[in-house]
Amino acid sequence: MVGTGAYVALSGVLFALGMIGVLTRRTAIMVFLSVELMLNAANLALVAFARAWGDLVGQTAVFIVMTLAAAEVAIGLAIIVAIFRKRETTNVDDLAQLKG
Amino acid sequence: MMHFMIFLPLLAALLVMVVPNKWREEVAIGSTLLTLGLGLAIWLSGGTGAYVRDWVAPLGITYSVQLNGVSLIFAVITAFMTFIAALYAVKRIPNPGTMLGLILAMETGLLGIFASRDLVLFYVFFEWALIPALMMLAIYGGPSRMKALVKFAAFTLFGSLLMLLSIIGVKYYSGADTFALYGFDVRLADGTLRHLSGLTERVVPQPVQNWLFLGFLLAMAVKLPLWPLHAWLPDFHEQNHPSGVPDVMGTLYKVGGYGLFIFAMPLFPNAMHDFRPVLMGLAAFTALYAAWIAFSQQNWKRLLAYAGLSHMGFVALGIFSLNETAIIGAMYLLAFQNLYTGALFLSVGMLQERIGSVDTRVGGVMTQAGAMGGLTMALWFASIAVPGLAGFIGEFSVLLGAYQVQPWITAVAALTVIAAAAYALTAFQTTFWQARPLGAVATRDLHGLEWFVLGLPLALAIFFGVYTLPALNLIQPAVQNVLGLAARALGGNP
Amino acid sequence: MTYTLPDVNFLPLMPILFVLLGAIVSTVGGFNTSRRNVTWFNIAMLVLAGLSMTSLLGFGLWNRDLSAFNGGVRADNVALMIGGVIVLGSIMSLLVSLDTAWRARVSFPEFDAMLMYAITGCLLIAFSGDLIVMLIGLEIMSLAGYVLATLQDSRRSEESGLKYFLLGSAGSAILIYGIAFLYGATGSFNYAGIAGRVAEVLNPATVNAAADAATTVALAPNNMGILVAGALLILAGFSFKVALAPFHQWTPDVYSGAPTSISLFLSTVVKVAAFAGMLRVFSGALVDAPAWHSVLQWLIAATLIIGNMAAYFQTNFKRLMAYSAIAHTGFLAMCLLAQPSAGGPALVYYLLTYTLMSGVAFAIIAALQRNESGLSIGDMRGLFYRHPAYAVALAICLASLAGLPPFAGFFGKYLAFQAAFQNGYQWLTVLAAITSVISLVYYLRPAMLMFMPDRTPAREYAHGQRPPTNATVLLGVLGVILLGLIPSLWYNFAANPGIWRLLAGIGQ
Amino acid sequence: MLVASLGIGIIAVIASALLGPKKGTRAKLMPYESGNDPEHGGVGTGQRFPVHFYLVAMLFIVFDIETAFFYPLAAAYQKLPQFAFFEALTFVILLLVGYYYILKKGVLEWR
Amino acid sequence: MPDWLAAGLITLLKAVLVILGLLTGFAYMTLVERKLLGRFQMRPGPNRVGPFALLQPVADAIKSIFKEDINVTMADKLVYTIAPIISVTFALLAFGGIPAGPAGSLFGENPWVYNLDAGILILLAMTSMGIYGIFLGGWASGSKYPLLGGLRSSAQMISYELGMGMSLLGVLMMVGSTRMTDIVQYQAVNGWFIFFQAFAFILFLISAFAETNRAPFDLPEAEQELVAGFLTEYSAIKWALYQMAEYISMFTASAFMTTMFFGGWKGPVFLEGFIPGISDWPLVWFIAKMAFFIFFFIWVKASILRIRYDQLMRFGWKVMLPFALFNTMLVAAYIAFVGRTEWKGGTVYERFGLNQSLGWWALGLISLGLAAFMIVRSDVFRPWFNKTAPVRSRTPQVPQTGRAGGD
Repeated sequence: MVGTGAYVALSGVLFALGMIGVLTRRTAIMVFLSVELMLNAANLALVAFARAWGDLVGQTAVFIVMTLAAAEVAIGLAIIVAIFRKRETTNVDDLAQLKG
Repeated sequence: MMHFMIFLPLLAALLVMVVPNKWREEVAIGSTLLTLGLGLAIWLSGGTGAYVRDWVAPLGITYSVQLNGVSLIFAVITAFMTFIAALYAVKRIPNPGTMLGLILAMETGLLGIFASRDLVLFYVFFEWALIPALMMLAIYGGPSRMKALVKFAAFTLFGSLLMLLSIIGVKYYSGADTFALYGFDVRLADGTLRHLSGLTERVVPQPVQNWLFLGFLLAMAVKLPLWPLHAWLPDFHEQNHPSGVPDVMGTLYKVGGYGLFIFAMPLFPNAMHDFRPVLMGLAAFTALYAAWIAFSQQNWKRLLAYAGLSHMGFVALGIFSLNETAIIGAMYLLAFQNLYTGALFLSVGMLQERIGSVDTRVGGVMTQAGAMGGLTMALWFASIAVPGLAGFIGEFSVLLGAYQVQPWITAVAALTVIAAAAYALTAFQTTFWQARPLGAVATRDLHGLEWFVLGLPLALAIFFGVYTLPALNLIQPAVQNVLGLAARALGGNP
Repeated sequence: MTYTLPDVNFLPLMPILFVLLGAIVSTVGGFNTSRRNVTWFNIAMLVLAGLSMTSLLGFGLWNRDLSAFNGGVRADNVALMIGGVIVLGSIMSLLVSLDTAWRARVSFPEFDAMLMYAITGCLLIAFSGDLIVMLIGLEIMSLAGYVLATLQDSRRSEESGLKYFLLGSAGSAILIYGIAFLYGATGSFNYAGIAGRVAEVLNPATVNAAADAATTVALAPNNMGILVAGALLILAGFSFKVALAPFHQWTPDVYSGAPTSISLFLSTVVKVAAFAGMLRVFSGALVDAPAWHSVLQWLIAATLIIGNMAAYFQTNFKRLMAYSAIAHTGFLAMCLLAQPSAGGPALVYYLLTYTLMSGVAFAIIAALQRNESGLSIGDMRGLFYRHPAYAVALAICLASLAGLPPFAGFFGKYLAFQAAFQNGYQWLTVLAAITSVISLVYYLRPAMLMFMPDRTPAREYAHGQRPPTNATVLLGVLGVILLGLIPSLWYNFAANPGIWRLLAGIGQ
Repeated sequence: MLVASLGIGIIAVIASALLGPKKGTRAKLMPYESGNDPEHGGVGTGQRFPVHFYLVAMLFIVFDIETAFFYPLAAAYQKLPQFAFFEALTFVILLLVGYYYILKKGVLEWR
Repeated sequence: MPDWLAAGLITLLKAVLVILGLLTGFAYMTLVERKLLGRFQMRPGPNRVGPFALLQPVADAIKSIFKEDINVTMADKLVYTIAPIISVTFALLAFGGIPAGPAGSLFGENPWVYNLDAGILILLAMTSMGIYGIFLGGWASGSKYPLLGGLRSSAQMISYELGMGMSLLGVLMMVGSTRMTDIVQYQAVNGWFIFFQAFAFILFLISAFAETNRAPFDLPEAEQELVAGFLTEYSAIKWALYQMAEYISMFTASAFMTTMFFGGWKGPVFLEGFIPGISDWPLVWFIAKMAFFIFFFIWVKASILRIRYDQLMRFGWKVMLPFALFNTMLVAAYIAFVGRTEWKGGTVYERFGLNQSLGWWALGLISLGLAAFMIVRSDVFRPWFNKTAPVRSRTPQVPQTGRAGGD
């Protein structure tokens, strides 16, 4: 049986990858996918910890997180599509209407 | 009666905003007069006792006010000068509704500053008075007022926010129950009396006390003002409305000396004692430096600003010397310089009304407006401490007291008296005497109200220059009391 | 295994249910009636929710400290007070939207629906007794917020929506990961449970062997590390939500890009709710967890400097308000550094005043702007002579934002400073004081410009003054003045230390 | 299973790739557009299609998650007390609110 | 040889067996279909290659392998190649989870490749993975018709997946497990679900047709509108793979329906009277039932016309989904109230003293009635999906200049 540490480490790697993706990728879709990756890393960690503590609460939490992810997908795609149909790009750098 | 005196002007201000235009003047003048009357009544009754109420109980913030001693004098003189200023504003400014309202609103702030015996309350009034001053500048100011305005506000807030921190610190480190200066008893629900200790009953330990004092000092030094925090002053006065009305209020707003006296001295005695030489040096330098700068000014308002700054140097010198005589003198000076400095600002206003500029080099006004020249001259004499006028008493006793503490610094400061004579007389001479430039418009002399506006302060200046007793009766015990508190604190923390 | 029902009790949820009802009605009924009716109905629902949180009505929740669903939902006084602030801000934004939404081309029932859903989420955060509930509330709020920011069919708002969405979702991802770690470290999602376990983790001597000793031991070596990591991750996630530097980049773009009545909502209600979450988690669950204080103080310092500096250079008033929102985040977060009994009341008080102040400011922008890009500061010159009432109101609110007494903003700042000062963060308070001098300057510039007479023709929308907006402004200004003169009105409710002890989970 | 079934597909493809003839002409390799030359070039370049498909996708995501919530409930349903039914009912009612909305919005209309 | 390796090898062996079986099945099913269609349409059908055209499939296979495999220039080569593989892979994978007989009935081994306690979920997941194959294929062809075809079919499949998933919920509630063997056992004890869940079965049947892109829902290959849908650019073996996937998923669907509603591998128990143990013969019953359903598929293809796409979608969203949901809640309510109502001292079950199944008959009747209603009075809800309802315009009315705030 693999130890909790291994799972957590794996989830950490996934999370780091997602973070890097968010920071470096320039396409809205890719950033968004990275976010999803982070969410799933969180799910993995939750399940691992739930097993370590031997209770089910963590797994129900995973369910909820999955739902949240789905909702985010729905809304995020809507926004991205809306923008894409206005201007043929989803590149974050091209969104320069609002100057910081 | 006291609360009425404090808040009457604010009510009047709100009233002025609502009543129809033609009554505004009457309302304003009446209320200022009433305030002054109240002040005098309190003076005759020898001051009021302390009045304490909870304001924000959980935080130990109280509404505790008292008008006696020094505070009373300041309050009365503030009321008086506000009255004068309002008079002149009514005469000079077309449709003065807003200006009057602001003056009144500011008067409340000032009276509150002098009356409050609670640090947070003091802070509140202190900031409250700032807002009308800013508004006056914004609405009636000159072309480059925004710069002056931002400068003024930034300096003030910079000081006062640090003061806020040290206020928080004083209560926190001294462990007092309230922010009130003097403790008081509250009747609990079960009827028993419980004593809530005030700040003066605790002592802030060193070295924290030094830091807190510095925070407090910053705010006060801005408001004194003390070099190098005086930069806002000349611009403020220069950009204000040419009729010196807002300047009068600004002069009254220079409460730094008072704040140091009433709060810093009892709360931070060790710190003040430690910093005494530095501060005295700074004060003396301020006085001399201001006088020197004033010498080279060609704008009456800047000139007066620097003159006032130089006076403040004296005041600071007196306070920092921690010597009874000097402090009494400082308070005396601080109180009465309002009279003649304010009056001088007003006279500048009249001058500007007549010749359309505040330049110090229009010659020969004297030839056509003799009375105005004379009164201005007299006021100048008061300002440069000619014996027999109020200014002399203050400056002399400051020097006298300070000399016993720091002879050399005092000697340097003493030079200011000469410098003052120099700048004052030069400016006066180039304006009023000398040859009248050809083709200049004829200048009317004083008439009616203006006599009153310049004459009354002068009269008072002369009166208190000759017969100081009534003022001293109020000042001396207060000073002794404060010094006593300071001494106890010193004793409590050797 | 046996299935035991949680203690089901919908009474503590009553305010939330009111709001939810409004949301559903505006979702479904939007097809049958006009948007105006829907909005009025929602306002009524919000008022009901607000009343139900007081003790005025018979069924009021005040002082009853109810909890339900195994402590998942807790209607203690803290929740009620913050909920009151949320409801107030929401009412303000709805009123303003009545006037300005049709100009912003967002005047359809979905607007109300989304707003109400967002409010539901906000309240859920405030009422949460449990990380999961908090998370759900947060997500409902954020998702609805993304939609709101994108609702207007314009490039500006879509862009702001996308930025908000990308950064916001990244923030929630981090937050969720942090929650996972917290669960891993403490084995509980409940605030009280976490607080208790944190104590055990800190001094393992008190670990009772009976309670799943095996797992505790299994996790013991990295327990502390996981705990700290979780706390910091959650901190980062929340920093996204409340816009603490360096996670604040989305804020100015979103607030200035979204329609103004929505910026009002986002910058007040949403921020309040996020702070409620922070209060619950950091002052409640993690109150004696290590390491996050020291990180938070640096975040605050950065926020204060960046927010105020950036605001100083703005030329558009709406954008200035956005940056000032960041700056105020810094001041607000100072309260979290203190002990709950000191910081909590300060935070609650400051949140209320902040909502009122910036609510009024945004309301006036919304009323007077020509288009959704807001007012440029130059255009405000001489406003006093065109819209005197608005000018005075705005001046009062700006003075209050700058922290000038006798307005409420001063006491808010004072309390925040005191809270941080008394917990040994003097340097931070000094920094805050200096930065708030800067803030004074940039608040002062528009405030004073309004009173300077000028001859140029008006550049703002002429017909801005409408009854609902006036009501909002009046409400805000009265609140600011009253709370400034008599802080006890609101502060005394919060000052009772008992409720904060409960917050810290000790009362459980 | 996975191995085997993957194997089949791959083997088949490779086999035909090896064995099948390779005689490509331009016309033959051109995408079929009823004989016309294609207007736009290849994958991902400006292939626009009705937004309606996005809507269906989103609806599917949401509703499918709802279904996913139903499965554990269903599996455990008989062991649960009667209260579970009301829980499910609340859930379904909320679901129907959304359903009603999209229905009235005409998302389900195809033209 | 360590037994984990043995187990692994055996599993692999079984997998290969199943796959080979499926492939042959697919090959000969094409033949059967063509012959049947021929019969349906009164023509001989294939009869050239070998006796009864038995070698026809072989010929087809060889042809499709040796045929030129065209890679369209504008296609995304990798995805274009992978898509059919994905499609066929998951089609095959899905089948492996279905139990073809009681444990250990296959020469001492279990007649299934894997048997998870989330079996149904896995199976649904696998079948929906097929969508990827189709959509990617359509997208990667870099051409209009395939793209639209792919979109259409994926939209269709996901739409009907909801109905499919929800129609099963009733069964799950009654069984209380998602493991297929459990379900079969339960039916063995309590009777087939077709009796209790006729309504659900009909819903599921329709969804299954849509899922497998069979007539009347074979929109993806609607020649009239879309050439050949996502298959337009495909040829040779890749095309064959897609066909394979389609037919195999048809097998799967049949097997699934068998398992869920028709008692799986168990034969009807009353036959025990004639031949003892007949109802436990492994595979036989299973294959028989499957064969029936496959015939049903072909039958429908031969007899029912293809429906319009908008009708299809509307039907899926406006009829299937609500009905499935309704059915679910019906079962839930039944269990919650009837099952637990006190009646003459004790719940209904206890009152009848027998196993729960007797509690189901009432539900079965209701469900049957619903099914009958759905078929007979179909005109009641035909308008829901057969004509377009007026759509409310989305954008709000922006008032002209200056007017006070309207909506």
